[in-house]
Amino acid sequence: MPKDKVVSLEVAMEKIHDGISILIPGFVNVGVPETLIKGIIAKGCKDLEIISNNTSVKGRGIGLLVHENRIKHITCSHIGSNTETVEKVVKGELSVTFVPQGTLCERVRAGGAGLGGILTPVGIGTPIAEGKPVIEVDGKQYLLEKPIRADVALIHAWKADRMGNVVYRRTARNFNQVFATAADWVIVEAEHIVEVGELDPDEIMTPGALVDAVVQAERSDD
Amino acid sequence: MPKDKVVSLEVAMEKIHDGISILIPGFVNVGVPETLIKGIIAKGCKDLEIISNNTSVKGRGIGLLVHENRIKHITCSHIGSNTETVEKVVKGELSVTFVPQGTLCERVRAGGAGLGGILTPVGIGTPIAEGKPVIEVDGKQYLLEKPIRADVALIHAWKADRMGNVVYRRTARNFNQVFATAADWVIVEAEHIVEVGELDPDEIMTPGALVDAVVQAERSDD
Amino acid sequence: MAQPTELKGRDLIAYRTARFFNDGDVVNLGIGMPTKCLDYLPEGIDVWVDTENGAIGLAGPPKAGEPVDKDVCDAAGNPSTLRVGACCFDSFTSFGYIRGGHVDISVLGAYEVDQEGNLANWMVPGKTAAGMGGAMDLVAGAKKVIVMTEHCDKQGNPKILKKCKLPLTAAGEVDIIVTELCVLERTEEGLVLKELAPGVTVEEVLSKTDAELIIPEEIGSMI
Amino acid sequence: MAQPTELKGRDLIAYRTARFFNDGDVVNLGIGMPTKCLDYLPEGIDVWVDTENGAIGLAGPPKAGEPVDKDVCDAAGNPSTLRVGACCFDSFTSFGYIRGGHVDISVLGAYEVDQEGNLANWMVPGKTAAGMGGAMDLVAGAKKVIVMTEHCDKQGNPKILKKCKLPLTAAGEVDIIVTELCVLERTEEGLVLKELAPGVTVEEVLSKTDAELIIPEEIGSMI
Repeated sequence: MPKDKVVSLEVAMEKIHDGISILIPGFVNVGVPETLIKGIIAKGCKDLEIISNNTSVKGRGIGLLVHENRIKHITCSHIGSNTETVEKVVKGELSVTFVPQGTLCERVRAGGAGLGGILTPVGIGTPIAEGKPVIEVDGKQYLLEKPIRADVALIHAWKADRMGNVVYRRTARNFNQVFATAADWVIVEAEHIVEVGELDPDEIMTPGALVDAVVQAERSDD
Repeated sequence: MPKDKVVSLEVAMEKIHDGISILIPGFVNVGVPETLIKGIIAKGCKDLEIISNNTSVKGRGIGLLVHENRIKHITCSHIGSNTETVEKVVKGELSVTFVPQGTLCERVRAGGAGLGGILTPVGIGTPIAEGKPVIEVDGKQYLLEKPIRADVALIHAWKADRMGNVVYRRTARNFNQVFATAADWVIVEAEHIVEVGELDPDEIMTPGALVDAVVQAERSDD
Repeated sequence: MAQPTELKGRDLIAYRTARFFNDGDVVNLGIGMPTKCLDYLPEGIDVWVDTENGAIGLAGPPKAGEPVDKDVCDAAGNPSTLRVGACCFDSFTSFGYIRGGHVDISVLGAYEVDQEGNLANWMVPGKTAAGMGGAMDLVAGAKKVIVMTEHCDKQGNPKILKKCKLPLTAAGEVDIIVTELCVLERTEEGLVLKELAPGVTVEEVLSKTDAELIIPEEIGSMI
Repeated sequence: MAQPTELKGRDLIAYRTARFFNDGDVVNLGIGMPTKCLDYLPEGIDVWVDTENGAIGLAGPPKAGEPVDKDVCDAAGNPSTLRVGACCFDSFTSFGYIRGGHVDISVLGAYEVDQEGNLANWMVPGKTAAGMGGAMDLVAGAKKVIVMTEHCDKQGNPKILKKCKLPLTAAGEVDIIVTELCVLERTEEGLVLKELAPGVTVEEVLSKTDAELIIPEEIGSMI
């Protein structure tokens, strides 16, 4: 019998502690695991190392962690959509490392796929290259960018079955699929929780084998 | 209006010439673009550089190219399922380079995704490592394996729409999805050709933008 | 649509840029001015709009009254729609396509661009801290990179330089620059003045450009 | 099922190996003997069978009369089926999971295995030219690697060596060796004789093993 991984939000927060690293997907407000983020806020965890693409917008999603000063350091590609994040970064209240968006995806995938890093042409000749090894392959230069993994990944699913098989929808898939591969503990919030067998094997985008807990996401269509 | 890329098998062979390199997916007999391979046989092309996982079984799929001596060199992970290939390799009649299966996937994906190669732990301490650069990252050794691209990729789809959006089925997806990203010309054979709009945006596994021609695959369920 | 000859400023830039598109091209249009190109597509030219957050076939914001799909957004995070034939994928796959040259044309704005094809459009030290988002990947990866920009900044200073001063987005990747005054093409020899806007002279372009320009005997018209 | 105490040879090896599985584990079973483990799963232990060609949740060959799905095969290319809850993915993703440690246990056969955890199971120079398939990735990537093998080859020569002579599949990755005589565990100090088959003595194991073994005071039973 497949394990039933559906738990309450409180139980799902068991592995979230001060100071851990967390992969949080989402592009601005789309595909962000907002229910789980609210769980972190409620639990009171702080000093978090966040890896995400951006910080949603002010007052939403990852922006809640920014607003409540729960983040010690953030690795991301863009914060421009959240005025509060920009403000805190400019004032020196929030430490940020910018990574090109495609490189961010590749580094996390390398972390989840057992690779030693990636060799990318992106960033050669820019400030992003500073301090990083440059490897020449067939006469062309590539940056060696290291893998990224985290203690926990928070995932926003459209549908998940009780054993954690996941389907994403439209551009809400974004970073969810890769982030789910690169953490020691993977928590999924799903808009719709279904029984095992209701999902077609070909529509599943993240295997239940990678998922540790499933939580009902708040249903909101705003 | 989306371009209609559906053509006859003969027209689809226009870019196939003696001596070109071809990516051919499939795992033993599953997901092999057998209709397109028969098109190559019929056209008479030879001295081909093949990149594939294996060579199907004797008399089927890629095995047809082996049997007819159309292959100058093959890069693959396994030929054990085809006794004729093993025989020709042992006799020195067919030149082969073995690549670990996961490394093969990564190298082709790197070729299709603009990376300079991959850094993998697979093969360290084995004959596969001979002559390849070893890169140390955080105290661990990785092989630098170079990208692979080809002139043409032959793809076997379950469904394709007229503009080349593709859906694969079950384990027949195997190498098709990645091989479709790494060639200058991509030909798809589909068991079912459907109208544009019949496929859901989330079920499409290879975007039509990557595909140059679509051919009706022979329908066989053996 | 206005007659092309009446177009000015950003409209003229968008009109001319759209004429670099080929039928069937996958184009990625940066936030802001680049999206304007879709208003000026030539007849018979159908392009597929790539969005870095995971789709080919974006069709623009929902029309008034059309339902908003909370799961479809553009690269600015704003609600968008998909056209028939569109497909979705994850960000990792998306940037694989972008870096792998599966995006035919990337159109972006610039803070500065220079005669070596360098582009700076993501950071002004001490002023902005937005981050590069997907810009570095797009400029490094797309088959052709077109920069759309006003020829000078708001203070009237040239934006097309001998050498960029701001932190680069990518080195040596810009192929074409379209401004309200002219079209410049980067060649092995340097930046070539290919076309002029109606009524604009070579002298005017030179006076507003810091970069060295190659002036061919024949110069075309942007319209 | 036979009583465990009656099991011999490959059945005994499979029985014992299956007792290394934990409920919910993702296991990859090499072609041949390793697939036999499924016949001996302990009660209450449900494992998810990974197949390198793109699925988690393989359920074995179709039963007599069951329709054959031409699109579902196992790692040998033979027709297989999917269990409820299974999912499919492409080979690139599959080996990402394998290399990334998402496969809990990889079970494989061996030509040779040695006290440093080296494994040779893909090539006998001058004899075979099959290729390594996915074996190198599996051995390097899985969280735990279990080698199932007869203790000696058909000529009676030890297969568990001080140092492998054949070309390696992977270096230093083997965690456990299960034979019809014993269970060996690789530790920092070397190969430890953990368990013996019923009626087998330490002396018999030592006489049939080339590798140096650490013999602890207490040795368990394989059954």
